[in-house]
Amino acid sequence: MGLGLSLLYFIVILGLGWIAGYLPFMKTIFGTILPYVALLLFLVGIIARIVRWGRSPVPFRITTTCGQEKSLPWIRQNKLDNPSSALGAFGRMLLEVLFFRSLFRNTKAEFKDNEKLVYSVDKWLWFFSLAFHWSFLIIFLRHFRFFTEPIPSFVTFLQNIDGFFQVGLPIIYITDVLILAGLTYLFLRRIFDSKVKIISLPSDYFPLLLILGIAVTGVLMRYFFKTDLVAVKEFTVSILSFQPIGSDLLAKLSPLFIIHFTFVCTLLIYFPFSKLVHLGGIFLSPTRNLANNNRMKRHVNPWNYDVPVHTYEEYEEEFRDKMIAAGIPVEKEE
Amino acid sequence: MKLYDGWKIILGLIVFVGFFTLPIWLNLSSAQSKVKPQLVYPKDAMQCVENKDYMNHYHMDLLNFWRDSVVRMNVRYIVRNGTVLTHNGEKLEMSLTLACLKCHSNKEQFCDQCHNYLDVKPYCWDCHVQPKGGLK
Amino acid sequence: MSTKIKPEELLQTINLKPKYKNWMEVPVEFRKGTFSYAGSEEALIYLDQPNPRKWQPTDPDWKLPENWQEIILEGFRERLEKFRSLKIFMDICVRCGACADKCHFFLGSGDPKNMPVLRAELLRSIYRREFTTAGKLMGKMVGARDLTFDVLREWFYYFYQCTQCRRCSVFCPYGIDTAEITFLARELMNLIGVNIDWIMTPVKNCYRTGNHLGVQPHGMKDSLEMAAADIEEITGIHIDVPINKKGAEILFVTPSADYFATPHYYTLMGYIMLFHEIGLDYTFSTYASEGGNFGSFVSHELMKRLNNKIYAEAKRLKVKWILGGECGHMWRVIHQYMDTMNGPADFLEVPRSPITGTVFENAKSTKMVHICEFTADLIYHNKIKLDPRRNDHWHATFHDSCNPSRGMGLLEEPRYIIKNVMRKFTEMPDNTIREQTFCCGSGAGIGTDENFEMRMRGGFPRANAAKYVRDKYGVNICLCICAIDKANLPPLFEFWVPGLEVGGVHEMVGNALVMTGEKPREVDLRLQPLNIEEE
Amino acid sequence: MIDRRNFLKIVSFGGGIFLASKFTYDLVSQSEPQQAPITGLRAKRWAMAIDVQKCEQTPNCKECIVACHTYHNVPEFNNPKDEIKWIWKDKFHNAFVTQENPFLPKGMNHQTVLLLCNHCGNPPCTNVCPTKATWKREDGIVMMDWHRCIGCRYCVAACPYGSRSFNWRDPRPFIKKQNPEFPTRTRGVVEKCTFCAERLARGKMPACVEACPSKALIFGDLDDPGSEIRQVLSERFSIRRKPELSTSPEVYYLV
Repeated sequence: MGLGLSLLYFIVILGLGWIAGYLPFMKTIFGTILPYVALLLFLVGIIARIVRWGRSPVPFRITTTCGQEKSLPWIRQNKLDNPSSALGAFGRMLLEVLFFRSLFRNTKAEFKDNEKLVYSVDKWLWFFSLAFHWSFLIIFLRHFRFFTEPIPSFVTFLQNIDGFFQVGLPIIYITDVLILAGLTYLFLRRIFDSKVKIISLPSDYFPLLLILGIAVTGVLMRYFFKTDLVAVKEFTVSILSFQPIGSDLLAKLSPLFIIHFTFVCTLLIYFPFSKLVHLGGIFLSPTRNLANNNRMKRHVNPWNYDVPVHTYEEYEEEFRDKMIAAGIPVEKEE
Repeated sequence: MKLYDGWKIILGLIVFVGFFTLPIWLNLSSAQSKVKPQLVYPKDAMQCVENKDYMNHYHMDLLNFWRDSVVRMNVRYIVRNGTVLTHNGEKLEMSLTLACLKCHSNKEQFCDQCHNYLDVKPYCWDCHVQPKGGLK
Repeated sequence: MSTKIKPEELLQTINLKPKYKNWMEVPVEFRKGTFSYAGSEEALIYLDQPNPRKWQPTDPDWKLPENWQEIILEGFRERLEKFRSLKIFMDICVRCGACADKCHFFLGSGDPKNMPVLRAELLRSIYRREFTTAGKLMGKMVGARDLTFDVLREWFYYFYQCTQCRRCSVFCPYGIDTAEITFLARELMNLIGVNIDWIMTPVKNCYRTGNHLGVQPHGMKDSLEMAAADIEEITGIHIDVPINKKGAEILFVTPSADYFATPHYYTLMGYIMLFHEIGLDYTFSTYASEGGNFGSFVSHELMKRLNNKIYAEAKRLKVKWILGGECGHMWRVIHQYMDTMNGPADFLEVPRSPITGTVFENAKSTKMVHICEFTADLIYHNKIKLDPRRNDHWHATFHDSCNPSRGMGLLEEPRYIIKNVMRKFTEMPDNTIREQTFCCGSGAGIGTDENFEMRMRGGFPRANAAKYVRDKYGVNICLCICAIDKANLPPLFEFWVPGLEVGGVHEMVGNALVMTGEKPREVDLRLQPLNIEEE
Repeated sequence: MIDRRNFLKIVSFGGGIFLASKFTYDLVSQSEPQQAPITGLRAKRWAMAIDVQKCEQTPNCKECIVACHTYHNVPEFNNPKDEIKWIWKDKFHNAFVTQENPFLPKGMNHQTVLLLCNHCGNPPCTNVCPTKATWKREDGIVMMDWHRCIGCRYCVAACPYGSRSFNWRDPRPFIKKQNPEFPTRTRGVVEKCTFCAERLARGKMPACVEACPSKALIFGDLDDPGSEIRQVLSERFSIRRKPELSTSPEVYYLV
């Protein structure tokens, strides 16, 4: 059910952007009001979501341990997968956020001869999702060349790295290739891997389509149907420095750019209300971001409350005779 | 309203918001954000080989095509309607330095205007010699 | 056994590439052999739990309270405010599917709803409907649905088909812990009296008599004395086992199955022999006679109520610190919950081995040490004499129990002991041990006879790995440090890997331990003749 | 004649990119560049003959080298390790290693000969190039496209004549007098003599040929029976460098 519905949503947004590219009235709205609405909803939405998480405590320290604990001094602790210090937990998080360490462990289970289960290394999901996420980040940072004047020096640096192979003119960015490959892989496995197909919801296909839409329109503009980049930059800088945007400037923006822009705004709006909040959630995951020092350091549950217990006195009361008969010491000999 | 692990979460949020609004702060803190490219077009020059709109969007494709045409196909001269274009009596080659720069002789006021504005650093000049500045 | 299904037939039914069906429209079917009976009225009344009544999951009417949906949703809301983990796990799953083929129940059943992601979606779909704007507005389009009786039936079936082993959590890029989700889902169901008897009756027993089996103090004493008598028969050494001894240095707490069940019982003998040999000043307790905690399979509250007695007894007996026996979920509770729930244990001292002088820094707050940490330390300091040849009739492999491996990280200590007390030891394949270990298939309170088929399915990946080392290396015993494993691996292996025995690590210690003044050993703790292989 | 199909053969690597840009070019541009003629001097098999005897008469003459290196912006590092050379001189016994014998006329072994790329009929360097940055043109010239060179130096290893030089350093500071009509190279690129392909296209003879005061260099089309080079080769004995390697060098030495 998921794919058709998300395709429909995607096409509606594509259509809106397309029409806006040709209708001056809509173009004005999409070019002047939409970005502010999107930016505001994005920031406020994410903050609200994270604050909502933050308002719930972490009552117990429930780290998932993936290696040897700290115990006797002569047993080697796995300090990253089973950290006992805040520093170790920080290292674990860093590897998790930057390199998707847990996903790197991924295996594939299959039946052999219809009777044996065998496990094989399966790093494709890790590779393509890492490629996708890193590319997305680098592409976002590269776009600072359209966002600010003067351009920060890291942008030039990133562009040089990204265009390292100097193939083509304009130089083909490695991240452009990787993000398309990554998204395609992530999308296709949702359709062809029966397990993943079953669990996929419209809200799984939609963001993939949306980001694919952004990437494809971007690639089209860079390599094929070129747009007036000076006008684009004047436009974005005007938005980001709260300067009015003239209709003559809007007129210079190509429909393809308006589609690209509409997709981006949609993504910003959609972000805080979807699974995409895993961006922030990963940092708060209590099985990963805590040290496994439970027996060393007391963890306090802020809502700890008293529960009815069966006290020793009540216990002895019930079994005293039998205990005395069996010669087990008791508190009250009667 | 109690926020558990408050300072860590707030710090994280500040970093996040700061990061995403960085362009805004950079633009607001710089007067240069209003500066736009000012191109100086050559006077008394011949008409360009393609129209202005095309050159604005696709000059890199044209140059790329020229490059492959000259180096790989050994086809050198710019032909329009079956005849080789000339400039001051000389046949015009498909060449950045021998054609484009004949008219657009001031790179700083022409090429660099947009290229710097958009952080485009073509590596043409690593080998091809600038008309005025000479070798870097 | 309630069902007579054969291993080959069972294998035929597993398809790891399930056909696509909209899972929300596939109703749950309570098939004999795949679910557990409902919690007894009596147990619920004794424990003062909600909605005690006679009912079974197969009944068309579960006799739920009128406003059961309200109760669950209110409970849900409350838990969202109490547990950040729940909020995060509900919000951030991207359904990447990395967890799908990591679950032993999925691998043994091919049922898509046994993929951890979909198990969590059972709860998540309700969460979206009730607690998110998108779910309220868009319903099914964003994977939201109403809490209906069918959904509840699904919850019951599948959340009692999760052993909280956390294997999926190891592979999840966000560390989403299905055990935590199952914890809270079971807690929600418990609010309206939906639970299973194999959990609720042991909880009742434990609350009343101090242990799950309902062993009363004199019965426990009989059992310990019987163990001592067996030891005397084998070694010629007479041992008086201390019980409820005030002022002892150490309180020893072990799962109650050790007192009676086999092969647990041999492990108990091992403990008693070891403690006697090193002259440990310790005591058993009849009140805190249970290390395990079936309360942790239903709710945080029951967990806390059962766990309370360990510290209370330690305080009453004025011991210095606590030593814990071989058990799985017991250690999850002790390691991750006890100090927070019932601490601080400031009346105890930081554990220090009276034999070696080692201070157990890693237990300096909770003050409870794992027997494997304790014994490994003894061996490392050469404080006990061992003759590993006495275990030559065994070729062992080691099964990491879920909780000590993924909820604690106790991996090397038992291996160190095993390698010192026996000569033949072979690991199972890498993807099935340590933090990637497979559950026995019956943890978290679902090891019931009526659930036999599902247990065999869930235990299949473990048995599959054990079969590999049995066939390839001639392994004939699988050692473990968990009472539930010791109870469930024997029928599992009988089903999948006939001939493979199950034992505890300290049973092997007992065999190898050279005791002062002992007579020459002719049999092991199982009274089987020794078969020492000369070099 | 290079038609579109042959052209596609040449650009196997990176062809897609080229086509993409060409696609946009065609899309918007009105011009028809692929129909433009190949201009200038044309041949089917360019070759050069070097009159060693004439050369020998002025042993210190370097006109050809200076002309070539100045025209092509070849840097001068004054350091044999980094040296870039398109055309250079070396001793006979170095140039014609296998044609040495103990009974050669006196002084022959110490005589210097002019060396350059042989533009082999069967060039080993072009086969090894992974990007087709160097290839053999239909007119016999072993051509280089520096835009595409990735500096792997396979060609340097493949050439048995040492005709290819690699830019270990940025050449620009070491160019004495720049010729703005010809590009320089950058660090990481291989270069060599191209028989002045760019001059031929403009109807001019190679720079070295033009600069030689004693007309010792004869350049022409071997496929043209009436050409000067054919004539001189039919009249005088000539040798080639390492012919036993079956590379068929197209530079002939008149001895």
